[in-house]
Amino acid sequence: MVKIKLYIGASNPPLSTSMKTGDWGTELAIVDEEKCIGCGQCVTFCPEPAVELVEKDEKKVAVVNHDYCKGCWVCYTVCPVSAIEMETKDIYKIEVC
Amino acid sequence: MNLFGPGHGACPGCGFPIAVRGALEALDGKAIVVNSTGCLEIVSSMYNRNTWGVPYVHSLFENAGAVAAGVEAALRALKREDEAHVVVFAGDGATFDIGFGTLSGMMDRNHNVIYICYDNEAYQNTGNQQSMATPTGAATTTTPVGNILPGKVGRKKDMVGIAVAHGIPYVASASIAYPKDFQRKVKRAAEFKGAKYIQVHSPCVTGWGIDGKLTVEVAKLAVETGLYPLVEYENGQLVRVRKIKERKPVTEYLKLQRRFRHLFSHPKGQEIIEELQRVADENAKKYGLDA
Amino acid sequence: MRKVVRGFYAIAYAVKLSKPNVIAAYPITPQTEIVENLAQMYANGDLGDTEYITAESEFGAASMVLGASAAGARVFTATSSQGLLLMTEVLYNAAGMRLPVVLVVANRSISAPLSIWNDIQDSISIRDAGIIQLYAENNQEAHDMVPLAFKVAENRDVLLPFMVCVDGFKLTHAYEPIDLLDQEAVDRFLPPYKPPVKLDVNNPVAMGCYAPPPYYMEFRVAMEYAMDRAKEIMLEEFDKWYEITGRNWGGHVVAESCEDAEIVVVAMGSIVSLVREAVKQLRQEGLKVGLLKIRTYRPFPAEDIRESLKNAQKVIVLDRALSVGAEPPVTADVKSALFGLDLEVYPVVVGLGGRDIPRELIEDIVRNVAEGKITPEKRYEGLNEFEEVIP
Amino acid sequence: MDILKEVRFHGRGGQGAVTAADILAVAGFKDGYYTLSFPMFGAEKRGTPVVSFLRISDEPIVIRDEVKNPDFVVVMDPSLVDVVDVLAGIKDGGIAIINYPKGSEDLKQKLGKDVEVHAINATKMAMEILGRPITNTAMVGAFVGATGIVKIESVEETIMEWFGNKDIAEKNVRLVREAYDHMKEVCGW
Repeated sequence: MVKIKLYIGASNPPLSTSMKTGDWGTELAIVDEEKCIGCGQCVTFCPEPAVELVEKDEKKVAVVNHDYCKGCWVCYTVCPVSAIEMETKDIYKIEVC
Repeated sequence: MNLFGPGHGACPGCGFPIAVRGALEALDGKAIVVNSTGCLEIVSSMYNRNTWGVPYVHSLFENAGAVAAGVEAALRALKREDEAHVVVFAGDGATFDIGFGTLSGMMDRNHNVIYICYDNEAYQNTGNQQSMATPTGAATTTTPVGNILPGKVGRKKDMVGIAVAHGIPYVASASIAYPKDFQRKVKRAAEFKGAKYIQVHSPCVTGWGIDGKLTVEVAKLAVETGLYPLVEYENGQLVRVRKIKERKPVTEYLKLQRRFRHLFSHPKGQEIIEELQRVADENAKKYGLDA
Repeated sequence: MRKVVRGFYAIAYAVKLSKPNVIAAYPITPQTEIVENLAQMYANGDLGDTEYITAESEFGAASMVLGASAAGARVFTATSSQGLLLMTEVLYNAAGMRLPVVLVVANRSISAPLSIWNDIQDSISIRDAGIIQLYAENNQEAHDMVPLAFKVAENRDVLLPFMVCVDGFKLTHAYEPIDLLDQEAVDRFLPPYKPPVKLDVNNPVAMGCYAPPPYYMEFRVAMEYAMDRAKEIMLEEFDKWYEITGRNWGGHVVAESCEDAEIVVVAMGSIVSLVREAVKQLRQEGLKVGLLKIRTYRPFPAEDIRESLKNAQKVIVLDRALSVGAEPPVTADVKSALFGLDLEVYPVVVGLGGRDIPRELIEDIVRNVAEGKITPEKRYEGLNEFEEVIP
Repeated sequence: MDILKEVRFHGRGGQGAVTAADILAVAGFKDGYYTLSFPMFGAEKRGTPVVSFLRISDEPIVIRDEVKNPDFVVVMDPSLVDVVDVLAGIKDGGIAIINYPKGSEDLKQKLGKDVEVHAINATKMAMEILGRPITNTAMVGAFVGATGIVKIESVEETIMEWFGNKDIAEKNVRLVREAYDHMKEVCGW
């Protein structure tokens, strides 16, 4: 038996990120930082949110947090410069003998 | 701290998280959220796994309008009204159907609340049962396709019109395909004192039978066909409409979704498609959608 | 200040003195005049900073006070009968969310057939919700119970809704002298509400979360523990109330003439006074009769009842509600409290839907029990003979 | 008064039968009695026959049911004697005070019951003093004149407090006093 901490009023402390959803899908969004123009469309549309703009080499690029990326393809579809590729996770790359 | 997520359990490609996050960002996180029972609640508010970065309360399926009214009244009574906007997130089932009474009461009393209905056009939380927001011809588990019936019979309820009829200061429709437009509308709503109603079209990948990668495209097509006009009312006057350059035939929207697939083979399918096209045409005429 | 007022005014006035932040209500006979009086006080500017909201339904009213309570406000609503049933889902929810909502129920029967008259079927029907229930014997007690309700409900060790049950019409519409509380006394007893948790942007929490199987049961059992704690806390508050007002309403039960009583009549609400008169009369006739008033119905004071009745031989329970298909509700509770004791319990249903309960009727019941003329089985008194026919 | 006295008032919805009972409850309280007044428990509309009740006693009042066996009956509207059994359940030795223009003898014959019945033309008095046919305060005065169970001074004081408008209050006090004097003389005490 475990001892549970019960917040009265079924109240909950804020913003748990304990549920890592990065293992949900079969694919992951990968950003081609060369092509990325840092427009932020993917950030706006990502439902998780698992994408943010990060300053790299004096330009802003999208960075995907693979702990939470569910591989939904939404960023892929909204990227105006096709800088995002959807890559099959290694575990699903089955080699056929 | 993020305002919403990550770590929630919505399906990959789900539409409403885009709206929820967009709205909270538009308000700079100055929000107390009231949420009706539904998909959003289930994916975000499990005990010990709350993914909200703003104060949040969920009570029942059908009372978000009244709970929000109560929160707002309390803030007024306690002289805390400048602390935050009271924002409701409710699905179409909670808004168009079971919670309609409390929403009407909230709008009638003109509480200072921003009510955002994320409209995925059926009870998606429980597996796609029809609501009054379900469009004509859509197959749901309670309006299934059979030898006789071609999915839902009857039209989608005009909640935007009903909200306008309540005489509240601000009413708008939006779509997750146009997040900047939606965010602007939320900001605009926040400028009015009184009840605000925003209805945001938000695809459900499982219920509609689409792939996550089609979420944005399908939502965009709903707007581009005229089936989901993006309109804005201020103090009862239609003030802004998203114009459509070349309105697309509704079939382009319908053919991408499993819930409408039968329309292309069912004996009554053609009739339904024509009916939906008529709805789109009427919308175009009523709101002057065609650019 | 002693003044002749109507019951509903005495209740509304006590609500005003308790300084709720938000009142939301929907009218229903016979509760209507309570909220009309509050609305008038609001219109006159007599309610201070209180927000008074007219709801679109009882369901909306309950939901609004729930929301306001979650936001940290002291809240009040009132209802009757169908209105209470319409609120029921929200009230269960408020209890589970541990929100100290206070409501007055002007007790009225449940439709069908439609009846606006008094019995206690409405509040009895939601006895399992996790709401504290007190039954007022008279309007003075109803008046006094309101600040008490806030004090107990808002206690950090309780945090449960509190329902003050007042017989519709019989009490609510009676015009009689009442010692109205003054603000100073109420302020001394009831400090402003400091919510232990609330909706607050500076300290965001989520309320009303859903709990999967590893947590749900603990939340429900925690309510049960809170009810248990409320039992003790209420007694302390009853004492403080006595110190401040000089009025002692007793504890969860009040046993009168029970020490040597062979027969004890158990009653709740306004008929208690009537039973007291009957007991006086029967004592004069030489019958060893006592009265047990149940004041607190939830949490159910089983130990107190057992202690009060342990010397009795026969216990008559006057039930003013049915649990159709089972024993009448108060009887069932009393019986479970007395389990194992060597005595007989007589369930007697009286006064449904405003049916008269003459004092003589109560006296006759006791005499018949004393003389062994009736058996300890469910019976209905004051009932006409009838035959069911289908038109 | 050492025992409970019970009074039933008959009027039509809107005529102030409830107010009449209430005024006497307050006046009785001023005299040091326990009092309890309440309307018929129901949903009567304007014009329908209604009743209200008053109990007055030295002891706290515990009976809250409608009065079935009144000591006194007060009837505000002459038309009621034809449509309602106004004397229903009245105790032996009970007194009925009825607004009735044709006099006590005519009334006694019509009611055909062996109880003390007093007619008073309250409508005429009200028309003369108030200019309106509102008879409830007149009947309060008549009741006190016939029974003497509360002090007329207490009633007058209550009426002055009851009405927000001083002019209306004073007119009603005059009306009460006139009905009281009249009835006192009729009853000969």
